[in-house]
Amino acid sequence: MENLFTQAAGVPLNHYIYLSAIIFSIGVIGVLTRRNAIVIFMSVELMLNAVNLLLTAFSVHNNDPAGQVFVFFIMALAAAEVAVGLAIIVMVYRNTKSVDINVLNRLKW
Amino acid sequence: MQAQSSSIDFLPIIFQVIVALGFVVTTLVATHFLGPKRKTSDKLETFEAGIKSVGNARQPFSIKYFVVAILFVLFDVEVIFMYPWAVNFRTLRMDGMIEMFIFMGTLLLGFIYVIKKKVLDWN
Amino acid sequence: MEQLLLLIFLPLVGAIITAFSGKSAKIVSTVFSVVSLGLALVIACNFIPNASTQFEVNLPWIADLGINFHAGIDGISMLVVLLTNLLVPIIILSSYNHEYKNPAAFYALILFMQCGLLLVFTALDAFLFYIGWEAALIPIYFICAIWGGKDRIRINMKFFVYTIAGSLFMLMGIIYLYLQNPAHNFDIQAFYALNLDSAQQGWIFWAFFIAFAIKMPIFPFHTWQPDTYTAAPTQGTMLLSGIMLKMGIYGVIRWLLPIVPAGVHDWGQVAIVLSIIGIVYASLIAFTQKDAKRLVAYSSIAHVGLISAGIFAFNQQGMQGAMVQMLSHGINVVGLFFVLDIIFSRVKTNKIEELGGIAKVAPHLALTFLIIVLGTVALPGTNGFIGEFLLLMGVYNYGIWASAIAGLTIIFGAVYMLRMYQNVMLGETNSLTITFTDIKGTEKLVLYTICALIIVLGIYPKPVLHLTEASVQHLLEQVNQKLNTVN
Amino acid sequence: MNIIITISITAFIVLYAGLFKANKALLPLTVVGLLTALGFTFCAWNGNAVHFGMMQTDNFALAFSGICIIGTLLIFLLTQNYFHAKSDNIAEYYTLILFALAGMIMMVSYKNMAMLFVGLEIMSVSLYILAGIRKKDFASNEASLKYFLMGAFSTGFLLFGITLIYGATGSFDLDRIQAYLVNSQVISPIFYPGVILMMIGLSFKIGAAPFHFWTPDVYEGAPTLITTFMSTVVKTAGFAAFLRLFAGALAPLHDFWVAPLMVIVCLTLFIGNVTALFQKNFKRMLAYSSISHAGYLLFSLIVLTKNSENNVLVYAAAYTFASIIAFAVLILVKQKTGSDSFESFNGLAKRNPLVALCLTVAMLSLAGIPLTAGFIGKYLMFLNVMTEYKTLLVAFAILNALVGFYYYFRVIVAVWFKDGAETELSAPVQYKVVLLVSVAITLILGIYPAIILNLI
Amino acid sequence: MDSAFVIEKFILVAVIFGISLVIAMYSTYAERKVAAYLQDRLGPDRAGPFGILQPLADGLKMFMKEEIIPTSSNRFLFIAGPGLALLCACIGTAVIPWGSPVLIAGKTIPLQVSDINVGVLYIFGVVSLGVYGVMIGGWASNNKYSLLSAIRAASQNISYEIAMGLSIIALLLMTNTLSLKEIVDQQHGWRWNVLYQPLGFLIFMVCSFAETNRAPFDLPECETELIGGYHTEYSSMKLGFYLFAEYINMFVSSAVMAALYWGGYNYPGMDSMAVWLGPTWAPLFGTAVFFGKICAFIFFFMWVRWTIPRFRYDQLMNLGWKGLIPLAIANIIITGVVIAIIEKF
Repeated sequence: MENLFTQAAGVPLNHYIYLSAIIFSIGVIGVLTRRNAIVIFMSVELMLNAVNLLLTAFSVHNNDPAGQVFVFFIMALAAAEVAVGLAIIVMVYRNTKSVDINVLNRLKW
Repeated sequence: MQAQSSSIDFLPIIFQVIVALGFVVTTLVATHFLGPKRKTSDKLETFEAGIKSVGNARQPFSIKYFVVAILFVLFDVEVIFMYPWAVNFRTLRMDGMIEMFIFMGTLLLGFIYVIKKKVLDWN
Repeated sequence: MEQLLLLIFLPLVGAIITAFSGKSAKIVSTVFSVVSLGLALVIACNFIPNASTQFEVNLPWIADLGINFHAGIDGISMLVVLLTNLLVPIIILSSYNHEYKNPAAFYALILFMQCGLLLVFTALDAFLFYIGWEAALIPIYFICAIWGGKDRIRINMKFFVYTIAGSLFMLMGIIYLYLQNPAHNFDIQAFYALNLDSAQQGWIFWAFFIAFAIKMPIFPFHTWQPDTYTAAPTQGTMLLSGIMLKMGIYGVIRWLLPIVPAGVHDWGQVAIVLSIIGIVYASLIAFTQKDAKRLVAYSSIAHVGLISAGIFAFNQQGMQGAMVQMLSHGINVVGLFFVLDIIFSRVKTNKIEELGGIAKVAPHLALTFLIIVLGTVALPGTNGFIGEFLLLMGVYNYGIWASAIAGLTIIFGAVYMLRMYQNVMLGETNSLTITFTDIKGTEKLVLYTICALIIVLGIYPKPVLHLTEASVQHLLEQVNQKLNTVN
Repeated sequence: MNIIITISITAFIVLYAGLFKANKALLPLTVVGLLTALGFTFCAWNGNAVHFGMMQTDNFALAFSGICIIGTLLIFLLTQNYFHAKSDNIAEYYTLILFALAGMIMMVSYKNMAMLFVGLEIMSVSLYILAGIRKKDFASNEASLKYFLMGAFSTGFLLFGITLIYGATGSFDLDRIQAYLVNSQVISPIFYPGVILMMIGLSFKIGAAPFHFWTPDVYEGAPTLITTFMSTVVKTAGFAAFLRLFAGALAPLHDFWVAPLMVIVCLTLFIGNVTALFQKNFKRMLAYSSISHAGYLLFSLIVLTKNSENNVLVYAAAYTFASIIAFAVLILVKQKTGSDSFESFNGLAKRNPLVALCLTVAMLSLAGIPLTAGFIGKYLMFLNVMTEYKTLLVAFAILNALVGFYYYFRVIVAVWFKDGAETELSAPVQYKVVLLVSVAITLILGIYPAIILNLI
Repeated sequence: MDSAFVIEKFILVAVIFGISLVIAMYSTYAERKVAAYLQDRLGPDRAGPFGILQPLADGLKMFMKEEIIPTSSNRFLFIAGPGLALLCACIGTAVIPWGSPVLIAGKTIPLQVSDINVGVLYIFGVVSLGVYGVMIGGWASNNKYSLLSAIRAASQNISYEIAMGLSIIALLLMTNTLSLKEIVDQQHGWRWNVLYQPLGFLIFMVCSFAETNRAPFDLPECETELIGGYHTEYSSMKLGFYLFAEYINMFVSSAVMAALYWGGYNYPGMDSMAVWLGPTWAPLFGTAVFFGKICAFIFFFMWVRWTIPRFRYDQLMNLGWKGLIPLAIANIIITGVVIAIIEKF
């Protein structure tokens, strides 16, 4: 019990870094391996959230609010990206009836 | 100004989540075993006002809903900038207020644009 | 100094005016080129034939990068400047029997190129030299590619990439020198004063040498040349062979030798060997050519090979020979190409076998052509003789084997040139040449001018030798002195 | 600060003008706004003001802002009838371009990495939309989606990099990061991956190999005018951002990041040039050429001297204006012939000599022929790297430049030496203005570069 | 000490959880009774006296019903939907301060699961999550009506969430804290926020109605158009979960409204009461007052439901976007300016 308590009180910074790195990597792998535009997009969001988590951790660790403010910016701009991105995906879907990026080969890679 | 919350403060919330989750799962499992099981194919079809259902329900729906969703994402996220300002309103004083009013003005410009573009007209 | 600026930029002004003069471009450009020639002669008259640099201009241009508009004329420059300004009106006049489409652009490009060439020949700032070097290239590219013959695009691309490749490496060398120069400028005197070790000199030698060798061209960098000469319009070929080729030679004399004497010392032998291989090789190839234009092109490689061998032999005779030969070769080769052009314009072929007996129907042409051919094969009494004699002497001083090979080849050259003359001009007329009309008007003017120059220079070369002597001597001393301090 | 405010306000005014159907007033309003912004840029010269610790309008920022604004202005002049035929949301396009410009100004003048991120995103998000403004056109859709996915992906890298650097230094401020690098005895191990990640993220944005693969598709698929914008002004801003970070704050760590940068540069040069050689489509060729120019631009960072930044400025200016010419001609030709292959340029010299001449100057400048701005740019790059006598690298770049000649001259060949349709190709007045202004700038910078050499 | 803390918290959680379940259960009963009274009928009266055992009977029925999962649905999401809905509803109560700390067996126990400094945000977060349950359920059913209803629910919820978020900002300008506990404590005695923020409260309340899908904003469930709404396909306890979640949400909303605007456990004269009742019973009395307020709100919810007709969808969206959002922003500006004037910035 006490163990749990102390652990909850002070998770070392390294763990945050590892966790974020893992989440970030999952996002990267998702982007690289998935073929569905929406899933790719979600993977990107995962990457951003890994960043947010880490920034917050650093911010608390350094006792500097700038990091958390940065998180706000990331969230706001990620939202803008979401808005635009989803609109683009819908636009593509309406033309192709698919969100698989494999159909995006009219222009060769 | 106000007390910093540490991770300990969130521990009880986790307790509550555990309790709620336990309740939900237990109940779901329990009803699964308690109820009678007499399945017929008619029963397992989707019910659409007694008419035979046609095609998959997961079709594209009106873009209006979609636009609302996008607008929500934008506006809701912009609102989060106001929370820190509101909490620190008395510390930031006049400067903060003017800046936030400019921010809100910009937001309003976008809002008026959206309305003018008749995005939010439902017919 | 105003005179020099005027000299350099008059053709540019001419080019701009010509570009907008429409149908009368031919006349306008002739006027400008003749005025330029006059100006060059005035400057030559005011030139005091000693080792000093005269009419010097030194204006800041891009001060932050240590680049100045620094130009001046010494004996060597004077010679090539004269050559340029002499040949350009001749070349323009020689185009009178052609009706080029879009003449304004054509003549404007020629004048523009003249400006670039004059920059090259007068620049005393390495950067300016480089700019002129490239500025001369662009117009000739367009001249050849727009008004050229068949397959011109591919051939010109090859030519262009070849030359620009060379010049980019030269640029690298220039940058290197600039960085080595504590004053951080491109001034030629500062470059002369640099003390580089032999490894540095070695690679800078190659960076420069390849650029110059491509331009001249020296074996094995010559492969662009015959194709380009053939595919280019005659005026383009004349510009290339008559003037542009001298850029390479001039570059070697002005920039390569004094800056990296140790490099020349270490690698000059290679250059000579390459030159001599070039002479032999080009002569052999020329011998087998069926197309007169290609034959002349290869003979040009042979001649240039000799010039470069004379320069790298690095003695007074060789150098002076190179000077004279630059001038003579320019005149001769222009003459040769003009004659071939006249023939081509009449009978639409330059194939040696298909021609013959032209002398009977066109005696004036035959006579002038003979004089030019004799000049080319260096018959005593023609301008070619003086140059080749001095060059062979210079090479002889360097090594007897070299001069033996080179000399033999020159004789060999006489054989194929004369054989070509014989096949083209003499013998019986055939169905193609029977209707041949003799030269007239500007053709006559140009060819007689060339012949006159050939003979005058052959009999009385003194002014040319006198013009360059002091400068050449100064150069040799300078280099030898520097070489001694390095070793 | 004034500059950004002016541009943003202009954007809003234009947006609302469009809302109230004042389509005729859009272009004049935009031009006035941009000229005002340009005026502010000049006024702020040598001011070196720091705004709230977030942005610094030093001469570096102002010079790049100036280029971006002028470039955008020229591109706006090209919009004549470009959007009108296709859509009725013209004001939105104007606004988006202006917003993108505002983002770029932030990118070139940031002092705090938050502003880098915000600027980058404002720019990118606008561009995602602009790339896809042809809603029914599949290529445009695809370009938009690809650009978006890649852009968002790269933003992730950039952010993770920023985060790690923040974790190590405890600040987003460039000066403090630099101070950290200079002062601290031991640099935190998370700093290094941060630098690499940021480099990757920014390389994506500027289209440097091996993170370039989206570039050709996006450039080809997007409407040509937007491609013009993306490959010129946007790219310039991207480089300025790159430079501000690496040549500024991270300069003390140069030894560490120069190795990966060198790999990026070499790959970029090689891939960009060699692939450009095989293109049959002019637009796509320009896309690859823009990749190769990214390589040259990064070249300046391999050796950091006090002139590195200015060199990039010169190169970017040269590249921007030459590319604007190329794209403007492309738009004209495409409107006439409906194709953007090399063949459609055949015989352009006969159809419109003026346009052909401008295009030739642009190609010469892009190829780096003396007396054009492109040469000065390349020269400065080589000079810069030569200061540490990295001759092999310069030789490599020279070989690539030679490859470049081939494909740029293919255009010249098509324009001048090939016969094509004899139909007249008339250029509207605005196009003529843009072409002549750009040509003038290209030549002036080529002949007398002293005016721009000491700007920063 | 630590284990004591954990046990204490678990007990508190269990008690609050139990209370909220009971209140939710009896809300269903109350709903029918209220409806009956308003419509002048009796309502449930068979199970136990006054039908008081009716909720238990209902619950039992739900438990014993057959569980149907349509073949064309997505099985996992079909189950997860209602589970998520209920879960989100249940965890909302964690940050609500039920009363001031109470002295029990010589130990001061705060009547709040956790006083975190982002309490308001937590509530918003949890409430927003609720829409997932609806959306997932509607989508998983693979029924056009369900899906349409779920989409409607989602757009309605998100539309009103903006106005809700904005309305609370005006309150935060005054309180300068996000901790619910502190907000409640600031309303000591009579200084309830509703007196200073009537407009804000009105907006907040309207939004609460919309968030909980209660009439007149119950479009997702309007039977005449959409059969049963997003839970058309649901049966047995999973249907129960959805219904239950709605009542718990109502309870949480009422509690939040009472806490934010109506003083929570504060009441006039509480200081003298504290002296009179002592440290154990005074807080408990406050809690009772709080529950009284909550019940009043729940009643209000029901009252409205059975009095006001349902909106049309366009009316609903217009109200949310064009009515409440500008109003909320105006409220913020007014509040800000007034505070600035009063406190002489």
